[in-house]
Amino acid sequence: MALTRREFIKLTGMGLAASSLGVMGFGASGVAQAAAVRPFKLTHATETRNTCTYCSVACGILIYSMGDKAKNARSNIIHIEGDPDHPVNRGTLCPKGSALLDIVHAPTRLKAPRYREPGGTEFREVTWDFALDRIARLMKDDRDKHFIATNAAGTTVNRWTSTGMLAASASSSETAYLTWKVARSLGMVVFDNQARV
Amino acid sequence: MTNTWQDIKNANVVIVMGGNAAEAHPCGFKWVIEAKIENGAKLVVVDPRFTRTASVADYYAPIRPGTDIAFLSGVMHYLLTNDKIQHSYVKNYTNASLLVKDEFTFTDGLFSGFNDQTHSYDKGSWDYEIGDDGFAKADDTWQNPRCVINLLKQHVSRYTPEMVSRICGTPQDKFLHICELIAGTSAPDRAMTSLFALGWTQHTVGAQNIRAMAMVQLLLGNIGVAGGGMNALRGHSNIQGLTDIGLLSNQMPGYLNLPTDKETSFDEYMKTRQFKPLRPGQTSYYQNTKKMTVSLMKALFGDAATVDNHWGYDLLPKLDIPLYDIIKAFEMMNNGQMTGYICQGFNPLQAFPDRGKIRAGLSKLKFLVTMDPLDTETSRFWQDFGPQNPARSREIQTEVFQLPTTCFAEENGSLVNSARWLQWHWKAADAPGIAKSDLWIMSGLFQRLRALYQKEGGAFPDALMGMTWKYTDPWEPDPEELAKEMNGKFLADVTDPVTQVTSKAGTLLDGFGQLHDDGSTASGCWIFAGCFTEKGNQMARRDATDPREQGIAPNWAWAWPANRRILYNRASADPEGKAWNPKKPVVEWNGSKWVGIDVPDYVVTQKPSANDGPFIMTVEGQGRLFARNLMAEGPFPEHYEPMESPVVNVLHPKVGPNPVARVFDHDRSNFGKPGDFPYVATTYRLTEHFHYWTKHALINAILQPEEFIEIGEALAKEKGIDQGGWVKVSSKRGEVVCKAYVTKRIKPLMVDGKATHVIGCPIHWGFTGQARKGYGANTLTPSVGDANTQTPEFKAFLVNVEKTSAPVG
Amino acid sequence: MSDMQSQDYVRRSASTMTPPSARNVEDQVAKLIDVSRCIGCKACQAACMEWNNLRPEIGHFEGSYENPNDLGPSVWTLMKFNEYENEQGNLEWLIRKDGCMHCEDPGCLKACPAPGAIVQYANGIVDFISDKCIGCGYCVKGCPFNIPRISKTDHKSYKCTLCSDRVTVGLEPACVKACPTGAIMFGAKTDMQHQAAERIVDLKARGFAHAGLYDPPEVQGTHVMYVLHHADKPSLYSGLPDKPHISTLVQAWKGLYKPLAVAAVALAAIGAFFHWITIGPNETTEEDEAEARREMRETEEEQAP
Amino acid sequence: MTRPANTITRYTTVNRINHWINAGLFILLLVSGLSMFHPILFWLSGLFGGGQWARAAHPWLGICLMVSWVGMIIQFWRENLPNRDDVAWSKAITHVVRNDDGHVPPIGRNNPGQKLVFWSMTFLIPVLLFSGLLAWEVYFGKATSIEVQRVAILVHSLCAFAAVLVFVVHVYAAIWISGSVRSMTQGYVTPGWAWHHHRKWFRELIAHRKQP
Repeated sequence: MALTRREFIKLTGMGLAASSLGVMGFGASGVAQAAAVRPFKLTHATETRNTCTYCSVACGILIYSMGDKAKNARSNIIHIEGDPDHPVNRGTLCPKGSALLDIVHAPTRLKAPRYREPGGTEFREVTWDFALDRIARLMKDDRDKHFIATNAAGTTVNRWTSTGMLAASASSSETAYLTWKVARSLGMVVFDNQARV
Repeated sequence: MTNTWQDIKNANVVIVMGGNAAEAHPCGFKWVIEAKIENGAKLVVVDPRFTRTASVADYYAPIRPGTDIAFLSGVMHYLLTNDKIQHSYVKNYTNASLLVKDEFTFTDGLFSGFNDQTHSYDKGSWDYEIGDDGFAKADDTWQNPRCVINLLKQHVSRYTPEMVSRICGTPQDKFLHICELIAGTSAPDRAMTSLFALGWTQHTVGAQNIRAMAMVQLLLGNIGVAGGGMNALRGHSNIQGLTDIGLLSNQMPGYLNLPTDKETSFDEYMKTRQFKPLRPGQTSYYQNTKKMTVSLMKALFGDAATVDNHWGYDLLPKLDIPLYDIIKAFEMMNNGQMTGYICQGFNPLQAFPDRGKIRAGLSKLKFLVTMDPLDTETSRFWQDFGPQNPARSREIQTEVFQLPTTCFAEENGSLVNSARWLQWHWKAADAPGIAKSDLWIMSGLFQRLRALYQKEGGAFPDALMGMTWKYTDPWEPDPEELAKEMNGKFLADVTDPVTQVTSKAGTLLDGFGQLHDDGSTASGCWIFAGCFTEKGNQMARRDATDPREQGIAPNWAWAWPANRRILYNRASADPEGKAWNPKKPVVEWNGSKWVGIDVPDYVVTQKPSANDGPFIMTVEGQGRLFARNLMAEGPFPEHYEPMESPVVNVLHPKVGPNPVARVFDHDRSNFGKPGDFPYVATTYRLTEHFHYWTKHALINAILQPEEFIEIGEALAKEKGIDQGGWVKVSSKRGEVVCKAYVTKRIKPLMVDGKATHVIGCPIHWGFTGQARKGYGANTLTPSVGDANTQTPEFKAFLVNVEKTSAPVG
Repeated sequence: MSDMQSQDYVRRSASTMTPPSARNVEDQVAKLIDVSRCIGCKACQAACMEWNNLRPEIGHFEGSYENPNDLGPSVWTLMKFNEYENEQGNLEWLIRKDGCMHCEDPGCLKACPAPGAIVQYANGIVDFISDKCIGCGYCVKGCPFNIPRISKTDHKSYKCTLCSDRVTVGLEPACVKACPTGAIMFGAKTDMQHQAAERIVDLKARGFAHAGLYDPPEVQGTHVMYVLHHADKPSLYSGLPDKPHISTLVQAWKGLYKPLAVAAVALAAIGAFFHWITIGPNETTEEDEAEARREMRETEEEQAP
Repeated sequence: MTRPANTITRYTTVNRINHWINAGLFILLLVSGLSMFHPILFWLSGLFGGGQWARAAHPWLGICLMVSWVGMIIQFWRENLPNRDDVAWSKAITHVVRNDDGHVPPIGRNNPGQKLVFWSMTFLIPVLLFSGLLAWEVYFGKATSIEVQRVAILVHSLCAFAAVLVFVVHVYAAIWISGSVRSMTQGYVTPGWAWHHHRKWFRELIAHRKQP
């Protein structure tokens, strides 16, 4: 669900002639003038509410994407700025937040699973099935070998200490909860997240 | 954070110590500026460096890294000797009056009960005198020398301004000026807010740093009030959420603990948790622990959790040691005790201390899985990147999987910010290539493992098979379904005994007050109960209305617990229920109930005369100046030197660093001596970057392109180091070659009569991404953590520095 | 995209005609930069690059937080840092956002030889119309603040546009919106002056006796103004000019000299023309030829042996 | 080249080629320079394909002119050295302009007016080149301070103005003194022309004339 509540931005772009923007210093000739300078790039962009991915101030952001989500169009994020309604950031963003567009489109964004075999010097692209099948196999083999069902005193402890996990504290709570369920269902105790740092 | 970001504007004094709010949290810091402009607030910054926060401060004082407890104990000494405490608050809302056992002592740097073989305490004596009625004894007149307040006075009496200056290197006049500014907020209608972050946590005494300031705030009556509080600014966007949901070695959702080997049965487990009040008439909310725990077990295991199997108690793993934290994990890896490691959005090769040890540990794994939107250093630890990552690929036998995930803009879900707000966000575009969500990947692994166990059998599949997984799409559950599961629901028709309203099975819970311990409710994270109710997704609320513009905005998103924005807000009113600060009340007693702009952190109809303390989660109902047995180092904070320190501990030379810090043998031999490494170093973030992510973002790479250290002019001159020239910084664990920023912002500190130089090491550069290649400051840092939390000591260690030339390669 | 349609220009470079100005009562806008609130976070720089799609090269660390190291064709704003030890011996870290000041009397526009390449809108924004820019660099010489930079790729001059594309549709510039501490504000110039006055009262109360507004009259004021703690010494802020003015050399060159020179050349040409029609050509006559022949003959005879 | 008998070579082929290269470059510089000099002349940049082209071409043309002018100096410096006759001729300047040549004393190969043109250009062209280089944004934009560039650009425009005046005088003189243009196009003058305008030169020529 993409909220497009803040439609005034679009309205100002589309129906500018009818609006009263004189306060900002331009009359109706603004459109012509803007066209001469540089077209306002968000006029028909789709707006989506989101939260900045970086720090825990959790600034509200508005993501603008090209395309109206029609069947034949693939959305592409073209601009991100602060959500002026958000009570904490009130539209502002820090240098990281202001540059979110560049992390979304970072050239080092990963696009396909990759695998490096023992002693290998390069990654190679693999299918998801290969990667997940192989990881599940490695996990199960290790778990079956090293799982501790009871301790020396005979107490049931059901823990697995030979494979561990670090969870992502920039993932959503829903992801975190599901991750917790998966890790603990296997008895995993070597389990932490960035809160440890 | 106990308060909200916007609430900072209500402060009269803002103290930033143990953090660098302007640089790490610029958009939150706007409320500090707002406090200055709208409330005439004074901003005080105490930091080893003159930071960008200091650049807008009204008063700045330098401090040697790792000596905050000495500083804050000195502040407490000042407040107590100059009688600058909020008397009524301290008397009524803290445990100042309670009597401590006679056996409790403190001598030569150690509290009673120290065992120097195990480097730990028998904490038996760290408690109150308990009367025959089972309650702690008290002396409201504070005449009894065993009163907490008197023991505290005695404990901090050593921290005179002279001593503070000797230890911290802070000039006495600056220290005293700051004491005066702080003391001004002991007036009932004035408040100070403490903004801190990793500058306090990343020490071997991290938790005690924070405790020291919390005690200052209690003495001043600044907890629970508008513009006050202890505000941990925190790190990642959902670091609060992951803490809340318990993605930590010993945690379960909602701050419930994973059982230990000693808790052999469910009853045993509950016995140590349903805390009975230690003072008459107290709420001690953790009495409800069983309701929370059973509801969690029902959410996790559904029908597999029954009364008969003690709600599936044995389906949970038990811990034999307090923590399998990350330092421990890498110790185990290096000892060949680990096979596999999964790094989901986490880059330990950059983020964890003693990089060489991290690389060696990863090299000993059979397999490593990384799940990340970005090409992380960890996923390429095995690849040769020159001096910045001198790996010998062919000798490393680790199988590595690099799994591409979606990022924030490509998924729905909620994040919990440091003010405990749960905020929902929406997907804006598809992920690049065939990258997948973490939900899809984790579900895929789960389903595959289930299938393998179904087919082949294997070690204890019960928990795996019993884990609830009733999602519309079991291969990629919908975030809303998961949010509802965390919120919780009724599993049976339940009639409320008071209102007589019956809730049908399947109805979503309105709050944790509806939890039951008979298996009729399920809640995956009890503190989140109320976030997604029958009224809809409360986390998606967008009403920014802010009554009296006091920074509460109660209808924006949803805050845990119970949409409460200021924790302990009962303490914002005096014992009679009137606001300490009539201009900025939070909740007040109106004669029949507690009302105000926030959800009361109290039983709404509890009369002030009931004498139920405002800190309803504690057994005393009071804020603790004396921490009983809850801290590893002792009930009072004490100054211990960092593990690597340039000086002896002048208070007790025999007990230098934290006596109960956990140190692995290999790591101990990797600590440097001041003779070889004479300078104090500290690590930190710069505002232009977020950890190790933004070097992948072109704009941020442009804004801070290259690794450097900050060094004072005096030391630079002594060492012949040029502005912008190359230097080699070395510790016992490794070396970094980078540029030097020779600055006036770091000055030598006079510590115990000796000039002590501080070197600042920003942490952001590695060998992947857009910015220039760097060695990473964690090459230098020691592998040792806080004794309570095992948070690594990144903020104070020893290095040497020399002029050099550009690295080759 | 004919910008000549606009009736909102009040100044236009290298134009001898007065621009249309039917709408001459537009509110003047201004950006107010309160350096006492600025934490030097560079959010403005990031937002500027993001909004305007500018990505300069990744540079090096050069002994300061200033990155990139200078303004450039794709660096329209830049935080400048100065570590200053005041009279009391206390350190002040003076951080200033540098960029186009949008002078009321713009030196760049005065110097520009390309008609319409630099314009000033009625709201005060000074904008470069790149399409008309010829890349001569005269604006660089004309600017009292050393702001415009010429691109090595397309040889056009660039600087802050005050996000005229955003302002046109009623939005504040990108840097203003981003600024986390509200150190950058935007609105009607008079409102910004009032805002500044309030800030100056606060700063004076905090011990900055010389706090003041930087709105230099030498260029008839600017549409980017600063609140400075040390308004008596603007140059402390990484070389903000104490008294910025369009260089007298530029004034001389672009002022009286040009019409005088053109007139002089024209006069010379006209003078020549009238010489022609009054005195006429100086022609060689048959008599001259005869004289020449005579002399040649005589010489031949003399030389004959 | 075919030409009438009994004519006198005033400018050799090399002289003429060099001159016209100069003239061409100077005109191109003049046009492109003027287009940037005053808005009412900006339309001249259209002759170069627009302002960008005019701006880009101007400094390169300037360098070419300098090279070309060096050729002029090598060829003509000697005959443009001042001498005693110049004083007398200059004193009679009012007669010169009124075509009252009877009262103008005889002069050698070049009269002081021509010498003035030569030496003015010899001075102005290098100054224009140097000041132009300082203001050449593409290559030297960062080489000097903006203040130096401001001085340079003022000096450049002053010199350009002077050069234009010299150019106007030179062109008009060529038109005014009939036969001059031919001397620079076809290279020869009639003996009468030489006798009339440069009598001393004429006499020198016939004095050293070889027997046919």
